Amino acid sequence: MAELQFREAIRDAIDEEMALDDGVFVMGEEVAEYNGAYKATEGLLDKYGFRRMIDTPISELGFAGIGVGAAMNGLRPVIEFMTFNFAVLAADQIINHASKVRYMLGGQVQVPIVFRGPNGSAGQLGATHSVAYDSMYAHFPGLKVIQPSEPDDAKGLLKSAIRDNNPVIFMESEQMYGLKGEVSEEEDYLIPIGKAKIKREGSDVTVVTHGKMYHVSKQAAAQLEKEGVEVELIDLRTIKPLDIGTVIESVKKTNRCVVVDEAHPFGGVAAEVGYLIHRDAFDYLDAPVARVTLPDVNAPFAKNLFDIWLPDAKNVIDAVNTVTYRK
Amino acid sequence: MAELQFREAIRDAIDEEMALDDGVFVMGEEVAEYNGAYKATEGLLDKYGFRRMIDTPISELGFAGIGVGAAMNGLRPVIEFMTFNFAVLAADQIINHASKVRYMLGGQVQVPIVFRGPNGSAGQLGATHSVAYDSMYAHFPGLKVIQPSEPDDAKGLLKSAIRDNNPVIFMESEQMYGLKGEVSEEEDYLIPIGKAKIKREGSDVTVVTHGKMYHVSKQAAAQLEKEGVEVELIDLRTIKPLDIGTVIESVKKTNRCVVVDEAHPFGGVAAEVGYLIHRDAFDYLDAPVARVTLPDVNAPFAKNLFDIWLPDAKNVIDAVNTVTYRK
Amino acid sequence: MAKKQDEAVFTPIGLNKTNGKLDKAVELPKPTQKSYKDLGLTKQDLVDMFESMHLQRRFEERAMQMYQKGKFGGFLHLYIGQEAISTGSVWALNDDDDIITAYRDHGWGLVRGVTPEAGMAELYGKAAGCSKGKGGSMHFANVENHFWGGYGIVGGHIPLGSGIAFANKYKENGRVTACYLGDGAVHQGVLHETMNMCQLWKLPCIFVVENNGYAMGTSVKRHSVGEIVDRADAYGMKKAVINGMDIFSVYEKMKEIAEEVRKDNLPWFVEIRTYRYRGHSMSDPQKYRTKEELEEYQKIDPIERLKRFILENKITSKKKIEEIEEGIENRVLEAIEFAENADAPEPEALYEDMFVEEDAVFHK
Amino acid sequence: MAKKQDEAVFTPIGLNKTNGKLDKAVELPKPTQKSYKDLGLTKQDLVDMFESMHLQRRFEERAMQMYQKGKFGGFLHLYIGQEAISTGSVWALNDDDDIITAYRDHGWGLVRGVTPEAGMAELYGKAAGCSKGKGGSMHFANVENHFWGGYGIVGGHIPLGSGIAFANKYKENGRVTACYLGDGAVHQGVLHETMNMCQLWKLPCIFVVENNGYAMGTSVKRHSVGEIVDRADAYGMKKAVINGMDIFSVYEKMKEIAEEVRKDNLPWFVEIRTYRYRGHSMSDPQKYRTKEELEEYQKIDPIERLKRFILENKITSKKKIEEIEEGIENRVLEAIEFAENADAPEPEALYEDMFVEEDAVFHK
Ligand SMILES: Cc1ncc(C[n+]2csc(CCOP(=O)(O)OP(=O)(O)O)c2C)c(N)n1
Ligand SMILES: Cc1ncc(C[n+]2csc(CCOP(=O)(O)OP(=O)(O)O)c2C)c(N)n1
Ligand SMILES: [Mg+2]
Ligand SMILES: [Mg+2]
Repeated sequence: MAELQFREAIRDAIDEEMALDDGVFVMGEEVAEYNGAYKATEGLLDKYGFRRMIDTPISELGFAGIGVGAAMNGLRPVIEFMTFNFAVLAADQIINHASKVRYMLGGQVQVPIVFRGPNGSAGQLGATHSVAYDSMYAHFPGLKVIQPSEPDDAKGLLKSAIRDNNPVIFMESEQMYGLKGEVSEEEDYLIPIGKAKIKREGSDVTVVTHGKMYHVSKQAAAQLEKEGVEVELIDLRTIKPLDIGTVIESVKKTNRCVVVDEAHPFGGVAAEVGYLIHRDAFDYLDAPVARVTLPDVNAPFAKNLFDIWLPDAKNVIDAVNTVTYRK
Repeated sequence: MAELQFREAIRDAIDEEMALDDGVFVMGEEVAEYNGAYKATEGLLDKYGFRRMIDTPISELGFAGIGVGAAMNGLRPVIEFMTFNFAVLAADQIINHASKVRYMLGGQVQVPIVFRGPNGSAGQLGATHSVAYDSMYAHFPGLKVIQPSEPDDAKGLLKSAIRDNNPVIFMESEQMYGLKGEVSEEEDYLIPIGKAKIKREGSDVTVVTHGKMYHVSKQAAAQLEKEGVEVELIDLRTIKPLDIGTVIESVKKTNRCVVVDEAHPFGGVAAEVGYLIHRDAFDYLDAPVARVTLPDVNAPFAKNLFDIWLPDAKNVIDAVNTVTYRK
Repeated sequence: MAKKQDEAVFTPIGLNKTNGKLDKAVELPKPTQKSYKDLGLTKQDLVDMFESMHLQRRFEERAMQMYQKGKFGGFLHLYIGQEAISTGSVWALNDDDDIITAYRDHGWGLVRGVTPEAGMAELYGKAAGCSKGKGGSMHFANVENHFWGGYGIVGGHIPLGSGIAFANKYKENGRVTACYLGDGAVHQGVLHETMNMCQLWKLPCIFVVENNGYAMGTSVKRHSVGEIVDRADAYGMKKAVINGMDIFSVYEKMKEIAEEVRKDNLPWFVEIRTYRYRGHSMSDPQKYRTKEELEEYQKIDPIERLKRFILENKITSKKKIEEIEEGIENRVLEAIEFAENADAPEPEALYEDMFVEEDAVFHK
Repeated sequence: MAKKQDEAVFTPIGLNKTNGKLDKAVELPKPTQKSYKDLGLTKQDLVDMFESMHLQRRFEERAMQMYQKGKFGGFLHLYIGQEAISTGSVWALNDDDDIITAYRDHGWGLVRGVTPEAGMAELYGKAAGCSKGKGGSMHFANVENHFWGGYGIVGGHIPLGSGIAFANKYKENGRVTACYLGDGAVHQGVLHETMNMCQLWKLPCIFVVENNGYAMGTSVKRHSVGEIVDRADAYGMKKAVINGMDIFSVYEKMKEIAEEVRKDNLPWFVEIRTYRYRGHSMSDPQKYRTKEELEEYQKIDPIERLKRFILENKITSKKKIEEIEEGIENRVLEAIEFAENADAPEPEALYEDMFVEEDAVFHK
């Protein structure tokens, strides 16, 4: 195991896949000469040159579409969005093209493309730079959606994503790029897409989460442990396909569940997971599933408002207290 | 009461609001000289002229944004998208601008705009012309989302939407434009946004639905009535703000619920409503809430596949049978 | 409410409100003066071109009849009147040059190897369709033959075309991509984004606007300012305007351009002027144009024009032409019969072609 | 893996890989030769302009210090070096002409009536901020004074600007809208869509590109083909290039253009060339440009240039200038003190300004 930053794990995954397959290339704003707005592609220009590391103009729709076309024609693009907030401009290429073209041409093409970049909030960046888009993409058929929480998962899942023959949305977090963690040194380390991971076993309550909220939930679990509550902590890692099986199994054991999600409530991952648990483990539940999400308001700039806005460990603990009828 | 087609109800609502307020204008592809791709704006050019009825180029992002800017500067635009599938190109203006600008400027502006047009599928139009986007817009704070099922609601709600000082998404259906129904002739007929409507009372099971799926559900309810099952049928009418109160009250009475939604399952309206019922009426439920949605695949063209793909009355009846443990 | 006399006007006023006094939708440039031999075409080429164009025409005329009889559903956008563009282009390009277009795609499919049977079956939504009945009229494709298909989101396929060109340059395989779009699609922002990148990155891509006078019911002059071809000037891109009612002109210029692109990797922006004979789709009452305008273009119909040329110049006999016409007639009728009798997709096909893996998991 | 010698290159190669041998980021056109009097400016105007520019500069220099001390969070994009554009434009436009810009907006706020206190409080996220602390650095606004704010989605405000112009024409109120955008924003498709509509519909809108040489770490030559101002040619739009380091040039041309737009409602596309002294935001190591390049522009700093002009031409005394400088220094320090001591928004503010109604319902 090597200790790596999240951004290094991302970089290594891309690097390894580029070394293995000449068809893999990286395209996006500031990815090459600037080494990535968040340095996730540092050193790759030096190593792979201008053919495979491509700085784009600020034309999200255009370069996303060029990526889809290149994927149809045999390449394996890794498209970086500086953040997924800007990918909204490219939504037509992701939702109407990448996810549909294979189907509507009756399987004549495949679209092995990865769209990656940070998702969700990153401190006081205001309303237009703070939104989590994972559930939006998960809503539409034809896309796989991944959002890991730790460097090891990031590496193994990104390598799988690049090697996948379907369009994959791979989401990171500005605030996690510096996060360090042990990363497997196994050669060609691949983690299968679509498998949740039980990060902590516990018998009292299941907490389901992913991405940055994993760390918030982990903090809450540590605090709850001190109070004698054993949390079973599940990191979904992949949102689509959703590994609801692992969640249901856990809930059948704990009979209580909280879903923690850095998105707005309406139709977010917490809604979907919450609904499915009720549907599939109805008779096992001792309390309705609680969700911890953002409120239904835009991201405010002011620090004090932002801190209220973003879910924290206390919100998770409160929710656990509710479903366990502790307080 | 007058019997009107859905499209006539839409037209009348716009007409009345244009007559009342010189700031109301209509902009979109083919809205003026062509009288609307689906004739929802028929006759309005003759009545209001070229200043207020504006044909646009095929530039969804651009004209949506021009609408938002015009709304900020004191007008009340009614922006028609030929379908909401094409509005994906305008998502940045809807999600990043219309819904956020008031908040991020600390209330210095208001954005009284309506984005309207057909949503969801309309027969064999293929993968890129068949998607329901109501839950996607409902996910993001700052937007109101309406999707009526009958001409009367269409008129009363569209008038309210145009008069609302906030951005409103108003969704229709190509397949419903010809639908006839009684429409109130009350002067200045307004239906408040955010109120569901109980369309049929019943004690055995609650069926929650909206838009085109209301008609499918109604058919199912008629069939079930023959079989002795009394459905309480709720048309949400407005998706956001969601009138979950009316739903919860009904479920507390019937103890069983099916949500019928013309969207894909992950994080759709059915997921949200399903989750909320479990959360808020957990102790009243005799069975988990079932949902009837599209499968998680793109719209196919072939008629036989399309017919399997789109929810029908039989799917609703099956779901009712499941939650009532009838079969 | 009375209109003010001097009220502001935004969109230019169209036919309905100007008593039919409107500029012509499109002005055709002069056709080429070169002889077919100078263009490097053989007699057989001309006959083959005629056959191809005639097939496209009859295929669609018959498809229209079947549609009107309710034999199949969905949209049906006819290419009738524009066949010189598909045919001239395909003859000008190499067989492995890549082509992509919008939803008005039947002609493109047929000229790039979609058989009438596979095409008609696609319209009917049958498993034997060129896209397995999954796409329908808007999504004909024959990827094996480098026809990447028709796309229904106006402008959506523009960056796909450039992405195909990108991959060709990346692989240095010498293939040229021709990306066809409508005059209406010119106003999608993605064209601007893509043209800047194409020119800056030197992608071997030809953007071809099939300016047929209208985007649905809106004439070019009402949706577009200036001349479409001048969009090229913003990027210093090479440009050309071509008479799309004359197949020789299309062939000549597209061939020149493709060869130049193959050499220097610099993109082109080409406007081919033509005319859409039929309504936008089958439900269009066409009140936005005059009969006279339509007739003017029908007088210079590209298929009739080539046929006349062939006969006048004795390229082949009248009899041979009649044989071809009859052959096509039969072929199309057979295609209809084929499509009618072909099997609908199996129900399982609903879940096929979503993902590459056969054991893909679907959310329930 | 070794790179091939002749491998395909897409994006033009930048500084790092060319041993610093790069074209200059932007070439400045000649400044105006007219005297300030010929331009219709008074001595007091010049002094006021200097005061405004100096305030913008010092406000940002101090804000930077506070940011580095960790006094507030978020992004901080500095306008330093570009102040002649905001100031010259505002002097050229009527007070009720509308202005909208991107996130590099502090200067624009200050010159359009955001007080240093309200501006600094906004940076600090305080309730007394010009946007109530809800927007922060990227979303300064003073709508009362027709400054519609700064926007963070690159290019997103372009159609907003045209929409404001649309409403002005609709209301026939004679107001002109000036929409400022960066060189990087030029490549968002929405510019193309909006320019076509603006020209076709004759909207009283001036698109002004503040070409400061870079979009983040990418020089103009690496993200844009040809000359930016030529984007106008695609639509036959009137165009101009202005020296943005000289306030007289900005004033002269923007005034001329605004008056023309007011008369004929025809839009303009203007490129004002300038230079961004600081990094893109506070975290930018700036390896993509040379110190020499920066210094070259600092030598022709627009504020120093005006100050020198004022002193050399005895527009006012050195003493008066020093008084102004000192006054501004104090004003900015007071603004900082104000911001530090100002109240954070009440927690309830989280739910305010989402909807116009105070009793709006939120989804839970
Ligand atoms: C993004 C988008 N907006 C609107 C439509 C609806 N629509 C389909 S075709 C069309 C007109 C296109 O005209 P043009 O590009 O000139 O092509 P033509 O039909 O003349 O071949 C419109 C508006 C669409 N399919 N996609
Ligand atoms: C749609 C979008 N894409 C990317 C970004 C990230 N981003 C912020 S500023 C910027 C560069 C903009 O450069 P330019 O338009 O020249 O303005 P300048 O910073 O020079 O004032 C980028 C890429 C963004 N905010 N929005
Ligand atoms: Mg056309
Ligand atoms: Mg710049």
